Amino acid sequence: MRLQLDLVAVLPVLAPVLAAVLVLLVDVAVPGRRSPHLWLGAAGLLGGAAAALPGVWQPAGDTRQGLCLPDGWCAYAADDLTSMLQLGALLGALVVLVLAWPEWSAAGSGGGVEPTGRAPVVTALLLTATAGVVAVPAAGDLGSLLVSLELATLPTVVLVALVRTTWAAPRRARAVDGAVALLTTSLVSFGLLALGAGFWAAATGSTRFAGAASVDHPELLVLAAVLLVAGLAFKVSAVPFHAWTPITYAAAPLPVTTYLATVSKVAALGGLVVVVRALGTVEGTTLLAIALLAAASMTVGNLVALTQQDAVRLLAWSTVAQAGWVLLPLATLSSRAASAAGSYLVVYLVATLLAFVVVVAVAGTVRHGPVEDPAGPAAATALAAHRGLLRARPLLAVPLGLALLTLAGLPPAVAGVVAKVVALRPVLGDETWWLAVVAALNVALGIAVYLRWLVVLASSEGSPQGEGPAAAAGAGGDTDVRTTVEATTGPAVDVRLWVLVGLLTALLVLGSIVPLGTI
Amino acid sequence: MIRPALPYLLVALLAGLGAYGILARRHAVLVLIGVELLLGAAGLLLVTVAQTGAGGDAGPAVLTLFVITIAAAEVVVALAVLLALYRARGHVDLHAELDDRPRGGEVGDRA
Amino acid sequence: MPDLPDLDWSDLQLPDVPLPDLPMLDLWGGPAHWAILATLLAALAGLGLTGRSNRLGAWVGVGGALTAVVATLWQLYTLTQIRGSERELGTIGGLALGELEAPLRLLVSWPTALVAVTVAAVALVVQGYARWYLWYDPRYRPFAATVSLFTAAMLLVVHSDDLLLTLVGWEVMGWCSYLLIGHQSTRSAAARAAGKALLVTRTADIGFVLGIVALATGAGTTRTTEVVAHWSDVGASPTLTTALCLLVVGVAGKSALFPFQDWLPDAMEGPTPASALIHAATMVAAGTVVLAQLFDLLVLSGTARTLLAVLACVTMIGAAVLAFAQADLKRLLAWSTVSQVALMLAVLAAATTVTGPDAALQHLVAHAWFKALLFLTTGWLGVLVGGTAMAVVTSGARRYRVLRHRFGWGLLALAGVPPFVGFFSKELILGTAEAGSAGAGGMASVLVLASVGASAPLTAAYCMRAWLVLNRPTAIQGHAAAYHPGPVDRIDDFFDEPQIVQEAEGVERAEAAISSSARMGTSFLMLMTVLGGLVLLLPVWGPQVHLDLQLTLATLLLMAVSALLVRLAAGGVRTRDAAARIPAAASLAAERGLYADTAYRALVATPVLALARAVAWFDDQVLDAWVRGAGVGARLLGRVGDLTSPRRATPALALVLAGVVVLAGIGVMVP
Amino acid sequence: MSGLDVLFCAVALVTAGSALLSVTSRQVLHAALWLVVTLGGLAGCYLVLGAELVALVQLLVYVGAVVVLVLFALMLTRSGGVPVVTTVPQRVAAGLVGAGTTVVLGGALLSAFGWRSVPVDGASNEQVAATIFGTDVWPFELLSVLLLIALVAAVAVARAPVGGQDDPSQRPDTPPEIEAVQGDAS
Amino acid sequence: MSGVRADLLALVPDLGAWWYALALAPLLLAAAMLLVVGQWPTRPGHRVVHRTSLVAATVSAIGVAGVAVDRPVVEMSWIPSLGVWFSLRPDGLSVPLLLLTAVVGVVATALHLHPDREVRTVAVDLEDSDPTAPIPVVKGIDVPGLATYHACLQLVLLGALLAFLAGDALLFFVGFELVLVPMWILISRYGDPTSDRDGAAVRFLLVTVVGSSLVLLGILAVATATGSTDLQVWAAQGGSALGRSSQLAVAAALLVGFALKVPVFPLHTWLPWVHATAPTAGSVLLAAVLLKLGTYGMVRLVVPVVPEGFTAWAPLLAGLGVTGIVWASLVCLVERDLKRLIAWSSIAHLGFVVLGIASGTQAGLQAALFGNVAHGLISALLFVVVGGLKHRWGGADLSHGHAALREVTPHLGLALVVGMAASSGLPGLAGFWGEIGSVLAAWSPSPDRPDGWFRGFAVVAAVGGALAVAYTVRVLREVWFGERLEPRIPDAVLTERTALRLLGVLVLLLGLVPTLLLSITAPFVEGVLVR
Repeated sequence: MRLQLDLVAVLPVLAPVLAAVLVLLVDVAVPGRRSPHLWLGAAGLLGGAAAALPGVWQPAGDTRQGLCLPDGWCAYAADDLTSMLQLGALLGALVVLVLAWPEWSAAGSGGGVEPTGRAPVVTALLLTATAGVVAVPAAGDLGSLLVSLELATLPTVVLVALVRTTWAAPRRARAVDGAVALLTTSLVSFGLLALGAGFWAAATGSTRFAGAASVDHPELLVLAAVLLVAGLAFKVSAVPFHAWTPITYAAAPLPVTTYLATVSKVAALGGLVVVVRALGTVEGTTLLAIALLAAASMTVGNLVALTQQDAVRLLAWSTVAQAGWVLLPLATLSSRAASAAGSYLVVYLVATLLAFVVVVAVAGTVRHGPVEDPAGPAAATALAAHRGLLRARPLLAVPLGLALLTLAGLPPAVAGVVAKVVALRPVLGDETWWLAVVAALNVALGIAVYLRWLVVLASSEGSPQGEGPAAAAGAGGDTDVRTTVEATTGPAVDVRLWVLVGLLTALLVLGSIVPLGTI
Repeated sequence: MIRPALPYLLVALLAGLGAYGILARRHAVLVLIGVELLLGAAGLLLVTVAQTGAGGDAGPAVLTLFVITIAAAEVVVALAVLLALYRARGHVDLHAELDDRPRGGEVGDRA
Repeated sequence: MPDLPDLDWSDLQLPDVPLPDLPMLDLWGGPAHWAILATLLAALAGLGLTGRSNRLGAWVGVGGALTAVVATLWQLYTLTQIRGSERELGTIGGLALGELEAPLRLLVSWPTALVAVTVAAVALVVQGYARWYLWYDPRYRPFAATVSLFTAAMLLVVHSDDLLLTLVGWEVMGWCSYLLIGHQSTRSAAARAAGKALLVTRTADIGFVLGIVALATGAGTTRTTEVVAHWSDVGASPTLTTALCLLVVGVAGKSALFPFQDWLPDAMEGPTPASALIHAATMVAAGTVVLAQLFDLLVLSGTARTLLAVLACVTMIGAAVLAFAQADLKRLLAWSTVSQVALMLAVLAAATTVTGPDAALQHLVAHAWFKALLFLTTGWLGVLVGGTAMAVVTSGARRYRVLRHRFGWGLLALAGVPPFVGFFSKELILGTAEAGSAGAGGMASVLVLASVGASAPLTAAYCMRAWLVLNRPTAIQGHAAAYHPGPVDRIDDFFDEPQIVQEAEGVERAEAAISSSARMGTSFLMLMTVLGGLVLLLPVWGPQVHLDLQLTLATLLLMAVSALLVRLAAGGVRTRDAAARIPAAASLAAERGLYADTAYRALVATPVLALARAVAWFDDQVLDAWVRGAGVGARLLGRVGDLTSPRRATPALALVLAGVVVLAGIGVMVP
Repeated sequence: MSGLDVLFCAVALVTAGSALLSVTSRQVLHAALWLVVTLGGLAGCYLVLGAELVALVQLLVYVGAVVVLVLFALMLTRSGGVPVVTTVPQRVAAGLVGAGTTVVLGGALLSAFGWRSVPVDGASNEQVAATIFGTDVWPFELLSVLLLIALVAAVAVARAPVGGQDDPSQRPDTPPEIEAVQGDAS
Repeated sequence: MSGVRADLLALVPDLGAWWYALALAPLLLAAAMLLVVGQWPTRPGHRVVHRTSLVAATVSAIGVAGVAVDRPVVEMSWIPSLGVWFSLRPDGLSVPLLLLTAVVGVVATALHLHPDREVRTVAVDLEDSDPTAPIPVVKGIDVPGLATYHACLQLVLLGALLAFLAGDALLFFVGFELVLVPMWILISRYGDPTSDRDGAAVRFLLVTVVGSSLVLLGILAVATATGSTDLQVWAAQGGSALGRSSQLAVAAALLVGFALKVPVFPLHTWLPWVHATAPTAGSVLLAAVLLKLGTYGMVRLVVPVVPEGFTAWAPLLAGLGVTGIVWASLVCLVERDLKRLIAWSSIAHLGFVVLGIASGTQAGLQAALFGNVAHGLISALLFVVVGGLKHRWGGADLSHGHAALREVTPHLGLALVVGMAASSGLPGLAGFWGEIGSVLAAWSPSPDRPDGWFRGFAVVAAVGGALAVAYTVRVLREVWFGERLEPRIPDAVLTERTALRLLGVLVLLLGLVPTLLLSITAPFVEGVLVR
């Protein structure tokens, strides 16, 4: 059996991997440098994105294949949906890289090199994780899926823990806590995934996804699917596999949180899409599990998000809720459902990235205030820090508002509306009314969630809404006001952030005028 | 000839014990042991399938090898993180609180 | 009883007069259009265009009414030129209501044309009179506009050949009466009376609306003639009976039949011209017109007829009795209106297909003349003596001689004394009722006959009483100072703005204070109380009534006796008021309409308000509580979720594993 | 029951027993050692099932590498500073979940495959090798990247100043951090 | 007559699809401009802002009129992957509502926004009031955020026009939702500060969103079944693509969704609060335009699309409708806040509309469509009056002592009388035809409806009509009648007078010549119900 290598097709994965290896090599060769690694990383991600780009426009049904056997099976196959996901992941990772740039290229305490040689390591971690993410949706067999998924997960655990040494010690310790939360969940989930793979093999007698048209043991296949979904669902933060999400999001550095909230999801969804497509070829299987996960995720996520007082935590729970939306179409196990979920994810990706970029920007302005914040690290990302943002910094507030409206699915952010439409359509085609009604109620609930934030954005400063989010920072009630006041006159936002905000906003606006619909 | 039911039973048992181990232990390393049991169960399942039901396909067997290797990689990172945890907190207790969010406090504004 | 010659009504009728051949003008629309539109446009223009000029407002109002009079007269003429004496007209075109035809057409026949003339003429007189009466009123213009609108609405009802159009006119009249009664809106009594009038009539209109709806939908059209044709084909049916009973209820409301009677006396809070308009020719009589239009159906339903007869008879007698006991001349007239309108409706209940409904319309026309006269004269007197309470108007007709004939003729007509118009119409009614009770009229006719017979002496009694009071010789006036007429403003010219104020001194000057047009109007009405009889004798009316001269004589005798009794009772009373003999408690109860108002409150207003409060409470505390609760509940759940979401690794893992077990279990169990 | 069955039962009993002990033992070190036995037993199972290569890798990687790592970790963390035993309710709950897992998985497997005997016809070692380096070269290469990055990551994390008790700044002799704020873009 | 009409119509230039540009572009441009302008360091004066907005609305109204006459059709592929077309296709159903939106838009933008005023907490004491005290200003003045306010008005209009024009279900939905955010801003930022405006705004948004997501469900279910989102296709198929149970479910989702918007009892509790809180122009738009989206949706998306499902739910819908009539009218008898009272009366009127729709006959549908437009005009009129009064009084509480309107502000008083009369169904004004038509239709519903029930509903509706007169009498007696002259308040200013005249004339015109409107809607209704 001769394997047909086709490295060009695999380039979206290879480019970041090569960049990662180069980064490590450059570090060995020229230790102590910081920026070159980041530039290399950016180049690798861009290269991957460029390689994935042609796949987006290939006609439906075509795939870019690599590593194929003569019998037609390929270990790597990327159709248009997969390519879109890959492109999203790579560009998302690039955004994260830009977001993390100042931090990762900064000197350690005392002005010297970080003791760990942090810049190359984190860059390499980011690149390999992204490579894993990119590889997942193209996986053609269980082995590729398991390995690439682990490749996408393990580096992120470490990324959470590897924070700047200039941070306060308790804050760094918290980052480790966050890493532990993610680690334990990912370990257990991998166990489930492995079990699922075993059941899959037991049910179909094969480890490949294609060609499972008939199975001897459909109930085993369902079990396998449940286990695989469970193993993947932790990554997409679906209830009940979501518990790590708020802990880790709040603990990790913001760029890493951004990565977890966006790029990581692509891996999870990619895996789900692979599984669902493989299941879809099998007659007469349904997956109630996904429907339950979707319903539980959006309900729990929205309800809890309703009470959050911190932007990052709110986004964490909103991620949980959005996971439900991503899963929603998959409950019908059709290939249309897969593209629906993919399309939703892309919109979610852009909106969440934009929201995080703005949160980072706002936190940056708060951070530079001369007042040392006794309220603790939460103050910079507290919702209260966004009070009056619409007046103070409309150019940040409007994009953020647009992102939130997209997540909520309210016009003028038509992109969000269309995404919701896309996600709901398969469910209604299937006439799963209970799920549809739960989803519909969650639209409203979701809007309530994002509305709280919008209210804070739009509220005028010093308005007597004392009992609102202003009290978020607990003891630091007075400080809030001060820091917010600083924000109005605070330092300028980094040009890189402006570029990101501009680009992502343009994407959302474009998506609202000419919505993509399904991929 | 062999009855695959036997290894399958062992798979179920190991998985159950693994789940129990994960949930019943506080020490992080012991939780890791539970995970290893879970992975062992998966491996056994794959091997059993490879030897009794795959019709000579080497896929499941190879997958076992991959699982074992991934597990190794995981353990490496896991132990490193646990060490970091130990250095940071002085314990590897998974019952310790990982989250510092405030308890109680203001309920958000109206819905 | 001596044997008297048999006499049919047709024997009395005037011979056909050859009319000159006038050129038929080819105008846009028909005269009915012109009459209705002129008044309607006068109303709109009066509100919108006249600015601050009362004179312009008066021009517009009077002009509208005048156009209507001319148009309706012209309509009479055109009817003579048309074979079949009916004329159909379209209006705004049919409503596109799908299955339901709503052509919105008008139909003119002789009786309706005559009623229309009467309405227009009374309206014209009222417009002219109002210009004088409300000379200093800052809101004369809205008043005139409202009167115009009122006229338009009544003309619409009269001409309508469509149930929807009838309803339009019907409801508009209700609203106009509200505005007219509440004209002096700074007075809370006026506000209350206005609201009461509207509410009571509108409540009864529920029945009217539903009756119309039932009739129209059953026939698939709202066109009255077709509705009548359809239901006549169907014959008596429960639906028809229900619909007609509902209609009767609605009519009872507008016509102030029992139990809706109490709004009408209160409506005296309105300015006198408004009272004259409402009571004489328009609103209260509208029910008669409508039921006459639907007469062919009414005779089909014994239940509805009986209902109508009972309500009308109770009202007829009761109102006549109450009228006798009123301590205010205007209220006396109001109750007399209630009684007389009941009379009109009663005859509809008593009539059969043989006699036809025309007697009711004839009485309507007759009543319009003399009641308008009485009201306007009373208003005039009220202006002169500063009130209309019996004690105040005592000797009014003596002191102001110009009023004497007006009052006298009006009261005589009201009492039905020959040769006044009231006599003819009352005889017609008696004849119709008798024909009914002798023929196919059944119980209803008998009841009506008895009641009409009983009401005649009662009417004579209160007329006598009023006359005695009004005509009391001034010589026996004990304390003239109390009744000394105050300064009366003098109005020189109808076409003037109200700027010249001259004090009138002495009775003659005071009499002259009325404007010439108002005076002319009342004179015209006075004339009509006599000549009106001729109108009733026109050969265009169609009642085939047999006149029982014995009955006529008996009635007249009874009337004379009751008048005599009243005269006797009045003797010895200083104000010559026979009602003073009535015990104080009874008199008070009568003045208050037998406490009907209290009953309305207790039986309708209070329960409805209590229900409203309960509903408001329920809405806020129960329905809305669910919504509020949803918000609070969501936040509470979120709070709970936040507090219970794991902070530690183990519970997080427990969630994962338990979740998988549950999902896997479901996956395995549910295929 | 064939001989293989009996043999498998024996090995399986050892494996299951040691697994039970490894999750119930109150001594951390004992638990780790029981894990060694379990993993070894698993390797035995693989052998009985005829998968020699897998069994060997299991022994090498797991018993050889993983367990050693675990033991090192245990030594470095000195018993972890935590009580091993959790509360009874938690253990009961854990037992329920474990039992549930066993029942669901076992039930599904048994109902699917029944109690019949089948021939052992696994792939030969050559086939496995060919698959690893031929067909499955893609995951294999990815795996290599994974191992590489796991090593780099582990070293980085192990060396990172993680704050908390480990942090020099927490000791009384060092001055407090100046820029004591949370991390994000600057 | 028809010749004159044809000649007049021939004068209208045939701009085709450019009419849409004229109708929609001014709103969009003005909204964008005003939003940007609001952030400039040197803001333009309030007159500039107000006039820009007014001109945009007027030009748009002209465009809408052109659309109504020409009825050009625009079809562009919008979201190809979902088969969604950007199709604008006005017909007999939407044209009246488009015109209504245009007129109300002009009125709403013409009205002045007033700054938050000090709350008059205690009842006015006659003893202290000084007749010579200056009358509070009601002319337009510079209010912070005026540009944003007008921008929101434009966006609301834009969304409503889009929804009414849409020939595609999803486009309708987008328009339907587009109005929410600007409306939310209008209420929460410019609403009555004494009435928890944030809460009201959030309640409005959430309730509407719950409804609209249910609507979305229904739309998507039909879309997947028919494979199209084209409303014409849907109407043509008439539900043949869906089974009975699906029709039931779809109809239920859509009806509940739209019932929340309309609102139909018992989903109405949000409306009074929101109305009482919203600024005058917001109330006007809400009552005259936004609520219409609900009824429009029922007629557009339910009646022709899932006829079987609608038939099944119609009795319940009608029952709730008439319950709403009586319920709301009863509350009006005891409601103390005038603005809330008007809002309640809206619920009652929309009950008639719903009853008409539910009757399933052409008469009912015609009456409902008529009532819909009539209510739009009447409620706009009433809210202009009451909004102005609330501003002048410093609150809309009826129990405070107010000068009799008839004495001190004859213009406002007359407008109130006309509005209340129309609202209580006085013939000759617009409200009558819709109500009587609904009762007529309910008495003889379509043959597949239980006519016993519907007759009962007709009776209840008729009783509700009488209750409407009762609360009208109450309002007029408390506000219009009376002899109090203090505290003096200024009469309607020019913008208000113009707006009131415009609306009043339209109310009168529709009342006198209902065929104007009925003839526009008739072809559509026949198309829907004759099959």
